[in-house]
Order: sequence, then structure tokens, then C-alpha cells
Amino acid sequence: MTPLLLYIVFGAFAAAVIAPLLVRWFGDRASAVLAIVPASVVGIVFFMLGPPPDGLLQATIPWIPSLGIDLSFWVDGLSIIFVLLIAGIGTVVLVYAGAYLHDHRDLGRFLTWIMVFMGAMLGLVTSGNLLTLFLFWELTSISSYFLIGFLHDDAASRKSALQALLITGAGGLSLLAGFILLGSAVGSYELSAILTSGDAFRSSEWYLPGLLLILIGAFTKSAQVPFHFWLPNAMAAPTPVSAYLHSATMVKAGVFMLARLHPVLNGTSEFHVLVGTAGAATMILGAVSAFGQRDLKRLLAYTTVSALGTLVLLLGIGTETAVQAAMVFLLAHALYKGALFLTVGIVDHETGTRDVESLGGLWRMMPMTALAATLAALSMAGLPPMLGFIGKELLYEAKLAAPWAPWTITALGVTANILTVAVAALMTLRTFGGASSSVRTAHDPSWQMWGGVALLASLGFAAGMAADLVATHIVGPATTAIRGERVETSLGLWHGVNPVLLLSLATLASGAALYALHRPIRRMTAGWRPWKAERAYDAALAGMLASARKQTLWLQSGQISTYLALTLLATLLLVGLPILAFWPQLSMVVAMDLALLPTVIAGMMAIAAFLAVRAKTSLGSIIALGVVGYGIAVLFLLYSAPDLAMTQFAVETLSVVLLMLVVAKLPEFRQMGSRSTRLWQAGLAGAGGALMTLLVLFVTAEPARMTLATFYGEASYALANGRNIVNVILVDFRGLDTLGEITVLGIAALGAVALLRLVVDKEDGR
Amino acid sequence: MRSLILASATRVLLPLLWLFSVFILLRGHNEPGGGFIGGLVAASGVALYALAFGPAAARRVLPADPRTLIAIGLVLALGSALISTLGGGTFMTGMWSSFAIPVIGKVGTPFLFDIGVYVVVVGIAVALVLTMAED
Amino acid sequence: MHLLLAILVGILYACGLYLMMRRSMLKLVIGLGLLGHAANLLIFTAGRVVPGAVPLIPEGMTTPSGPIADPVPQALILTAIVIGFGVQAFAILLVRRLAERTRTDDVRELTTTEQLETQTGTGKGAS
Amino acid sequence: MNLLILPVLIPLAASIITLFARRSIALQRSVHVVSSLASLAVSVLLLGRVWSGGIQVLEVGSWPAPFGITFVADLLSALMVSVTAVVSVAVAVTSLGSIDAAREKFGYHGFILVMLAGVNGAFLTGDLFNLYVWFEVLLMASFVLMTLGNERGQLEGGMKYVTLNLMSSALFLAGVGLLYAATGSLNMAELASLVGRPEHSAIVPVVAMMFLVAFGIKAAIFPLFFWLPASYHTPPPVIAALFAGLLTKVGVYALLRVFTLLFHQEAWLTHTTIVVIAGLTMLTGVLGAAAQTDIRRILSFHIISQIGYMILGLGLFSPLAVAGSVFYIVHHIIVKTNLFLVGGVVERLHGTGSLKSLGGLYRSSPLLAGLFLIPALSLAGVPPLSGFWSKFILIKAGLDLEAMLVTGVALLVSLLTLFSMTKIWAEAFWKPLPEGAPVRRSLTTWERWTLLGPIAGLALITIAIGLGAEPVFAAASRAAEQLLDPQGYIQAVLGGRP
Repeated sequence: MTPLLLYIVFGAFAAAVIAPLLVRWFGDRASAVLAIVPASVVGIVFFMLGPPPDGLLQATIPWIPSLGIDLSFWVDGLSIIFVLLIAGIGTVVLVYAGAYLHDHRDLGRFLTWIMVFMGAMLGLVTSGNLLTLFLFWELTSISSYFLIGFLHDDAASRKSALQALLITGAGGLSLLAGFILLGSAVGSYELSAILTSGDAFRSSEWYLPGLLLILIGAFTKSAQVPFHFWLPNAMAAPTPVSAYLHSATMVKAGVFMLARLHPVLNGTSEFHVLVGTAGAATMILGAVSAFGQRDLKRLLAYTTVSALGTLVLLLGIGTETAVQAAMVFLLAHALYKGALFLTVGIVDHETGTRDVESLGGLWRMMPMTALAATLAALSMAGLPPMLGFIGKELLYEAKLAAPWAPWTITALGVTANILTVAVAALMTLRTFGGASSSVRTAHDPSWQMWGGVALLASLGFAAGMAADLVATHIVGPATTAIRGERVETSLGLWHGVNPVLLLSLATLASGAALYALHRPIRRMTAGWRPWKAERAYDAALAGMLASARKQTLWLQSGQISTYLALTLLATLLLVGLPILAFWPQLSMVVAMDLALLPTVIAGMMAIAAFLAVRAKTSLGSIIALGVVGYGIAVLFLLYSAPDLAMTQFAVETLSVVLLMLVVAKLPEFRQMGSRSTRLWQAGLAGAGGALMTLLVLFVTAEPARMTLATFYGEASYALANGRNIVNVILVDFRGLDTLGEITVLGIAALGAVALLRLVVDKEDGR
Repeated sequence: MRSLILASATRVLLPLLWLFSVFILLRGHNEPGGGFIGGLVAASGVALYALAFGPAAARRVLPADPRTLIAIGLVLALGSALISTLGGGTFMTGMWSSFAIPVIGKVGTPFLFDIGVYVVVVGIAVALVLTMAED
Repeated sequence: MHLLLAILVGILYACGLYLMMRRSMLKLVIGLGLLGHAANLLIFTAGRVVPGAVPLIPEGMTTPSGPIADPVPQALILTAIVIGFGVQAFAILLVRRLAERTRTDDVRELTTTEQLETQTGTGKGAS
Repeated sequence: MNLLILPVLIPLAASIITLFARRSIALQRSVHVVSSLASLAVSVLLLGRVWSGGIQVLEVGSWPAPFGITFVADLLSALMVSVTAVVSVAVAVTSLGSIDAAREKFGYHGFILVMLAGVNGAFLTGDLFNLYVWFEVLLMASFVLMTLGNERGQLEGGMKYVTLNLMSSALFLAGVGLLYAATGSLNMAELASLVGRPEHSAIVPVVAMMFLVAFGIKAAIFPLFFWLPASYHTPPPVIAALFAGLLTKVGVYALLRVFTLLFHQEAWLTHTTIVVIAGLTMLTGVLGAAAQTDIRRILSFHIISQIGYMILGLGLFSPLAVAGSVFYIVHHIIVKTNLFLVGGVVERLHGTGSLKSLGGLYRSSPLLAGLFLIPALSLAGVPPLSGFWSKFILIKAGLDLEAMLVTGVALLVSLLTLFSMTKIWAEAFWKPLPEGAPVRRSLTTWERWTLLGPIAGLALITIAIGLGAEPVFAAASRAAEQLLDPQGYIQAVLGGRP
């Protein structure tokens, strides 16, 4: 089975690589050719893997065993339901995209990225190792960046792409940290170990931080409040992308992860409260926001936010019924939302607008599309016999039976659903029904486009009719996988008259009423968005950029003197730190054993150094520097270092000559800067000098260890044939230093020649 | 600048300085001195010559371009270090003649190394001075 | 003498550092020169200064006749002096060339490579 | 055993050859390329030797340690030398298509080679003063390369580069002198066995901090990094690429070496300080990048922020963390060099690296766009590229040690890195070419091969490190083990001697 598994994951990646070639060969039809890949995945899952009631397929490819990271895969009922959605809707979207992006010059790149995205999603839902999962998780973020920004000539597209990437990227990093904590607590990143170690993790001290970090990851991806705003903005993408990423796949990744890790995370009040609250808030805010939208895509986007909230809420409730409801609703939502997004694409494509206010009466011009879209909308509104109806029934059942705050949850759920019903009506009735708009030329597009809508919508219908098959083959295994125990599932349209049915009827009636009154209400709430989290994002970004600028202007001012001062200050602090810490153990010998000649020389040198500072002319400071240099030469001579003295003398002479030659060609000094600057710089420099004095005194406190000197004294003549020990060290014992030294000299001279002679014309240099 | 006295003095001084520089180089292994000081002394002769007769003339006094001198010096130094490896020995191991020469003592690769230093230093000092003078 | 020399080292460092922070390029170079002297003197002093103990082996002997000054710091300083000279020479010429190009000795005017663009970033991807 | 000296000797000898071949640029070029390949072969051989035979030692001049200068290759050194060789080959090839004849005439190839000799010498030496010498060799060569061409920006940037690096050298030199005065040794292995003595217990941490500052300036840590953003965008891109990849890493290498081998007794002080500095370095670097609007200047600031990651591992000081540092260095040298090379191609095409004047490269140069994405996403730590594993290991190490704050900073910085990379992408590649921007030229076939070839090669290595992270991680782990076991190093160098 392993090859099949690997095909499911890597087939799409392989196809991504050849996508541009296919476009070159087949033109627009390349997308249909590529659709073979996801279609075959659906086929494999249906016919070859078969329904895995408790079934589980695993494959592991060793990757970085020393870090406990393997490329491992794990296919159970939960994976299957997602694989079917990703590959199934993927097939439809690919076929659709070929017609939608007909003759687009970047079709090849589009197909590459969408195939990468598909592969990433398939990999994500079949991962058997947290790090494998994370790898694909990040890949979905990255590939969606390129898909959302596909129309990149437009600044708004680029902005939305970045926003989506930053939000999901931040979530990704949080998730990574969470995974590492989880992995450390359990001792493995393998799902097989993780899923059975729920108790160990929940009782560890890392549970709460781990849970929070993982939830942030899931919530950003699945557009939960307050991270939801990137999703409506991501509608800047071409419609096939929206249909794919934002109905069935990318935004469901967070839901998938919550489901996947349900056995580990679920079961504590922290989990219920955090997940439940986020889900409920998202559900209601999304629905409210949706109702006020004019742009059909944004309208759908907000209902998606609401639906994601519902799913998260259900997983937060965490009971068997809730999980089951989540799976049915997941399926129903993906089918109708995919269909409706594609419908909006058709409307946009044919009429050039997505503004619900300026559309109407399209059913006459595009009957096939209208029919299919209405079918999808029925599922969205939760009317029987659609799958959406079953989903809604189960949803209410779960909410009513929630272990905490059932009435609040149910009330919120009903409100959200009423709004959803109204939005579904708004979408279809305002667009396709009613009087014709100004649009005259629209007509049904090619079958590749409306066929997809029809297929998805009818699947929603068929699934409702054959609910039992769906229950045993898809929902049951998925629920089993999430619960970690075998769950028998049966679904049906009719459960008799019960509170749930009554709630459903009430929802429909209120929804219809709301639709009837939608014009005044929408006028009132137009543009009203209850939660302005996007402002926080904008403010954070702007604040980051402003502080970056401020910091750079201050630290990287371009002033050498500032750089030197900061460097010196850092040195004082860093070296001062251990001096303070170890002060009691640091000793120094302070002896006043002054010899006359050296004292005089040292005094002269000190005076010369001050004169160098105070000198008003270049010449004066050079002479002062020379005096210091010659003074050192004399000190060397006085203290048994004739070689040093000679060298210092010669080098000083040459340096002074060079400086003199150069000075003739330099402008004279100008003013010296303000008095206060001079003062603190002098203070800093003085502290630097004092530090060095201290250091010398510290190291000379102990008697010297003369091992090397003793050896050289004994070996210099005997082994190296030289009587001048210093010279022997230079050319023999440590000859390598000297080799480096003359290399430095050589480069310096050659560099000096280049400095003075080489002239590169700016243009020529490019 | 180019006085007659300086010119004639330089003609005498240059060979003397060069001779002296070689002396300093040769005695370096046993007495204070060595390739570095020797090289500087030799270079100061060239600098003096440049002062007296101009940089172009000073260039002609040298056996080669200063940059070539640097290269030759480096080859000598590196070569002396490599001699020991020819016989499979360790890099930079000193190899010595079995006899001694007056003033210098035994001749060995470290001595050759010091000559390399000498040549490099002549090259760089002359290059610096002449480049500045010609600028 | 250690104390006196240590103080001298400190003075040389202080003067060098102060000069480097001035606005003149030439002073910067002079400061670098002082800093080099200070570092050499520091090694020399820290290596314990001894008068009358030149590390030479007298003619006819195979080891030094008495205690010698530690030759290691001397060798290090010799290398450091020479390297310092090379670096110093290059820095001097760099300053000379730079002054020629910019027609100033004032380091405050050397900011053309580090100016930020006036507008606050194009980073939102929206521009 | 002379193998150890070859990574220094080959480029040094090659640079001398180019000195003799001043008239023939063609010969200089071939010497450059051939010697780079030879260095690569030798380095890989050395790496293999160290991998199978443990720490390798060469006593230069046959003088026994600690009396002569010892070359030591442990796994870290061998890895550094090998990665250096890889990028030097890429740079050699790129030079062929991008460096102007005037610079070549004045010794460009020789300077590059001698700088590589210095870099390798610094990686391989086991002697503290000798390390200073190699630092000066590479520094002097880098001074010349930085200013080679005498453009005004080069001279200005060069002045700051030279000044601040000389500060570092002065401190380093003083530190060596002080350490010798205190302990009487320069041999790192012997020093390692001496610094633990009680009479040195107070002075050693003090001197350690001097080394932290001296190497910190070279590594461009906070707040000592100013020279880097001041200068790295001024020389020709290929020079900047080599600098960006290698030079700061020599500083990081030196920090890793001395703070594992010598200065680890008072880790509560020294290594905690390093962790704090690491966090600040990451943050200031990435914020600095966010304020920039020029490709190379953005990339320059990112070097700083990533240096923060590398020293974070050192500061955390667990086996995993140090392995993370080593992994990060290897990854970063390859990726950063590559990004600068890509930046160079962009500058060549449009005559500018300013994002304001760039655009449309996704359409006009799709290949370049793809080649940019690989290192850019790797830098941002996107799996499965090399940068992800570097980041992952460090984050895991941080969480294991419960260093929550700095780990959080590391995560945040990785997000901001992604932000910067997408900024370059959105502005230079996605955005349409602005009106009035300089006209785009195209690459000649020669340029196409010499400029894009190395970029593609380095990108492949990035992918390979990502997909085949196991061997690299294994090497990094073993390198970290060796680093954290000074006894092994001491034993290898001094044998049974004290």
C-alpha cells in the first residue's frame, strides 16, 4: 500500500513540476490534464483503499532519525474524509480554472502553485509525524501566499497575500513551538505515540502552554476571531483559488489539526473553554459580518468564517455527537461553499461585477448556473433533503446536549444559522432572481465551469439522500478516528418531531423573515464590522516599521564617532561586569619602584600623547605621535628588547614619513564638536584607558609562568642554531606568524597601490 | 630638493646602506637584527635615491618591480617552509647544513625564510614610498 | 615600574580612543596609531619588564648565561608592530584617498552610504 | 599530516602566482578557479579524515605543542573549511562574469585568494596569537577588497569598516597579551588546561569578555555591528557575497572556539551574557532590515540577525544548542552568499538594488525568481529547506532549557525574516516595473552561465541540506560533542603531556 500512499501525497508535487510544460503542450486544457492527478486520488481512496472503518495505513521513510523526525504517513478515517474533499474539489477546481483563466499568460505558474498547494494539503492530512505535518502546514501557507498574490500587478493582492502569510506564518511558528513542547512531553513526534499519550500530556506542566501555542496555530489558519480578517481580504485571489483554499482546504487545516490532536488535547476545561469560546465568537461574528457585505465573494468569505467557527465550536464541545456533527457539517459545507464560490466566479466572469446590489435576474441568461447554485444554496440554508439539513440537525443536537452552557451555545448557533439562511437566500434570489439588472450580455459559461458547480451541488443532494452510506463509509470512520474509539454512526433525514426539528423550522422561518427585511437592515448595518482586529494588525505592522526606522536612525546613524562610542561603551560594560563580579578575587601589586630614565621617558610620552590630542595642526599631532613611538622604542631598549627597539624605531620613522607625505594633501582640521560631546567622549575614553591600566595590573599580580621562555632558552641554539632567541622564535618556532605577517604587509602595499592608482568608472564597474 | 650634494652623497650611500642591510639580515639569527630591519634599511636607501633622483630613477635602481619583489620574497619564505615537505617531513621544519659559515653560522631553511622576509619588506617599503612619491 | 607603565598604557589608550572619536579623519588615523602603540606597550608591560636581561645566548654557550626577559611577548610585539604598520599605512592612504574624493576631513560628512529613504518603508507590499 | 596546512597553503600559493601573472588576467582567473577547486578537494578530504580519524593535529615546524604553532582540525574546523571552499568556488566562477578588468588588473583574484588563506588559517590554527595573525591576513585582504575600485561609497564604507575592525584587532591583541601574561601560554589546548586553575579563576572571565567584544565586533553582534551595514552594500556584489558568507562567521567561529574550549568555567556570567546579546542581536538586526529599502542593505542587516541565532546556540550551551549553532553556520554561509549573488544579478540587470526602482522580475526573469526563492525561503526558515532545521534545532534547544523569552524572540525574528524576504519578493519580483525606472538590460550567455550557475549550485546545496539534514545534523552534533569536551581537544594536541 505504501506506493499508493506516496502517490497520494507526492503525485501532486510531481505534477506541479511539469505543469508549465503541460501548459506549453496543451494550452488551457493543461488544467484538465492535471485534474487526472486528484481524480485518480479520489479513485484510489474509493476503490483501492476501501472504507477503513478502523483501518489505518502507515508508511514511514526515515529522515532525521537523530532528531526523531521521520517522513511518516498515517491514513485513517479522518484523513480519508479530508483527502476526498481536497482531491475531489481539487479536480473540479482544476477543470474550472482552465476555463476561468482562459489564455491567462501566467496559467502555468498558477497551475504549479495550485498543485503544490494540493500536495501540501494532501500531505498535511495524511501526516503521521508532527514535524511532517508541520512541514506540509508551512507549505500550505507559502503556496497560498503565491496563490492569493497571483494577480500581483495589483497592490491590494500583494498586500492581502502578505497579510495571509504573516498571520498564518505567525500561527505556524506558534504551532512549531507547541509541537516541540508536545513532542518533548511525550518523547516522540510520531502520531502513533502521541495519540495514545493524551493523559501523559494533559497532566504534564507543558499542557497549557503547549495547548495555547497549538491553538494559536489552528486558529490563525482557520480564521478564528481575532485572526479571521485575513480570509475576507484573501478574496483578492482569482476565484478558483478562493473556492479551493477558502471553502474546502486551507482554512480547514486548522480544523483538521484540532480533530487530529483531539484525543490528546480534548478533555480538559481549558480546552473546552478556549476552543468553544473562540468557535462561538467566530461563528456569530462571521455570520453577522456576512450579512452586511455587498461583494459576493466577501459575503461568502464571512459565511466561511462563521462555518469555521461552528466547526471549531463543535470540536470544542467535544462530545461524540458534536464530533459527528462536525464531520457531517464539514462535508456539507465544503460541497456547498465550493459550489457557491465557483458560482460567484462565473457571475464575475460573465458580468464583470460581484456587487450584489447591481446584480439580478441572471437566471434567464444563465439557467444552468442558476439551477446548480440554487441547489447549493438549499444545502447552505439547511433545507431537506440536502446534506446541509442533516448537518444542521446534528449540529443543533450537539449544541443542545453540550456539557456546558447548552442554551447559550444553542441560542448563538440558531442566530448564526438564521443569518446563514438569509445570506443563502440573498445570494441566490438577489443574483439570479428578481428583475434583470443592467447586465445584458451574460450567458452560461462553458460546461467546465458550470459543470463543477452542478457536480458539487448535486453531491450535496445525493449525500443527503444516501445519508446512511455517507455515515458508514465516511463520517463514521472519521468520527472513530477523532474519538479514538469505535463510533457507530447512522444518519437520516427524518428523526420525527423533536426539539431539533422545531428549532430547524424556527430557523428557516426567521431566516426567511430576515431576508424579507434585508434591504433596510443591510442599509443600517452596511460596512458595520463588529470586530476590528485588522486594525490591530495594521497598527502592529506600522508600529514595527516605525520602531525599526527609529532604531536604525539612532543606532546606524552613519557617524563613526557614535559607532566608536557605542563600541567603547559596550566594552566597558561587558568587561566591567566580571570585574565587578570577581572584584574580591582580583588582586594587584602596586609598587612604586621607579627608575629615573624610564620614568622620564614615560612622562614625555604621556605629555606627547596629550599634545597629540590638543594639537591644533596636523603636523603637530603627527610629531606628537612620533614622539610616543620613539619613546616606546627607548623603553624597549631599556627593558631588554633591542630587536623591538630597532624595529619600532624604523617603523615609526617610516610611518611618520608616510603621514607627512599624506598630510600635505589633506585639508586642515576644522572645528571640534560641541563642548558637551567632547566632555562625555573624554569621559568614555578615560574610562577605557583606566580599564586597560587595571587589566595590566591584574595580570601582573601573579608571578609569570616562564615555561615557554625556558624551553626557548634551552632549544634556541641547541635545536634551532640561533643565539638571538627572539629572531629564532620569529623565523622558526613561530615562523608561521611571520609568514602571515609578511603576507599582511604584502597585501597592504599592493592594496595601497590599488588605492592610489586604480580608477573604476562607476558605469564600467557594473 | 635635488641638490648636488644629496645626489653625490646618495650615490655613495646607496651601496653602503644595501651592504649594511645585508649585514643586519645576516647577523639577525644570532644578534639583534634580522630580515625585517634589514629590509627597511635597504628600502630607506631606495627612498633616499628617490628623493635625490626622482621616483622613476629609483624604480630603475631596483632589480625588479616592487610588486614582483614582494612576490619573490613570499616565494622564498613559502619555499623555505616547503623544503622539508619534499622529503615527506612536516611543513616548516628547519633543515640545516652540517657546516658553519663565519658570521652567519649554520645555514638552514629558517635563514632562507628570513631572506624572504627581507625581500618582501624591501618590496613593500619601496612600493609604499614610490607610490606616494609618484602620486 | 609596572604601575607607571600600566598608567602610561591607560593614558595612551585614553588619548587614542578620544582622538578616534573626533571629527577629523587625520585625528582618527593618529588615534589608531596611538591605539597600536598602547596595545604593544600593554603586551610588553603585561609580559613583565626586566632591565638588563636581553634574550640572547652569548657566543660559546648553548643556553643564556642568566635569567632572561621573556622572549615570547617580544616576538609577539614584533609581529604586531609590523602588522600594525601595514594596516596603519593602508589606513593612512585610505584617508588620503577619501579626503580627495569627498574634499573634507570631517567624518561627520561620511553618511552618504547609510541614509534611509525618506518614506517609511515600502514594506507593506502595498506600494 | 601536512594535509592540515593545505587549505591555507593552496590559496596562499595561488595568490602569489597571480602576483607574478600581473599581465595575464586570463591566467589569474584560471589560477583562481583551479585553486578553489583544489581547496575544495583538500577540504573534503580533510573533513573525511577528521570524521573517521578524530581530531587531526599538525605541529608546524615539528616543534611540539605548546612550543611551536599547532594546527588543529576538529569537526567544526573541518566543516568550516569545507563550506568555505564551497562558497569560494561559487565566488570564483561568479567573478569570471562580473568583475571588471580594472579591478582584476590591480590584483582582485590574488586578494580574494589570500583572504581565503586567512580565513582557513583562522579556522585551523590551534594557537591564539596565530589566530590573531590569520585574522589580520583576512582583514587586510578584506580592507583592500572593500575599497578596491575607489568608488566613493566604497571608500566611505571602507573607512568605517577599517576603523571598527581595527578596534577589534586592538582588543584581540590586548586580550592575547593579557592572557599570555596571566597564564604563560598561547597554545589553545594548553590554555584550556590552564584556565581552570584557581589562581586564574577571576582574571579569566575578565579576559573572556575582552574576547567577546573583539570577536563580537567581527561577528557583528549587538551593539558592535555598525561596520557591517555601513559597508556591505558598497563593494561589487560578488565581493560582498563572499564577505557576507564568510567574514562574520570567522568571528562566530572564534567565539564558539574560545567560549567552549577556554571560557566556560563561569558560564553563568559569560554564557548568560551571550544569550542576552543573542536576543538583542536577532531583534536589532531584523528591525534594521525592516527599515531598509535596498536589497543588499536588507540582506546585510539580516546577517546580523542571524548571527544572533548562531551565538544563541553558544549561549544556551547544551549539546543540542551548540549543534544548532554549527548547523546554522553551515546553512547560513551557503544561503547568505547565494542571496547576495542573486542581489548582484538583480543589480546587474537593473543597475540598482533599490526596491523603489525595481519590479517585474517574476515575469522578466522567472529563473532568477525561482533561484531567489530557494535561499530566501530557507533564510526565513521554511521547511524543508536548510534554514528550517537550523531554526528548529535552536528552538527545540531553547524550549528544552526553558529559555522561553529568547526562544520567543527567535520565533518572532523568524517571522520578521519572512516579512523581509517577501518584501524583496513583492517589490522586486511581483510589483510591475515602476515608470521611469532604469531600463533593464539582459545577460550575455557568458554572464548567464557564470552568474546563474553558482547561484543554482548553491540553491541545490540548500535543498540538499534540507532534505538530507541527517548527515549534516550528525556532523553538527559530533562537532558540538567535541566542542563541549575540551579534554578531547587537549588530549589530541598535547597527548599525554600536561
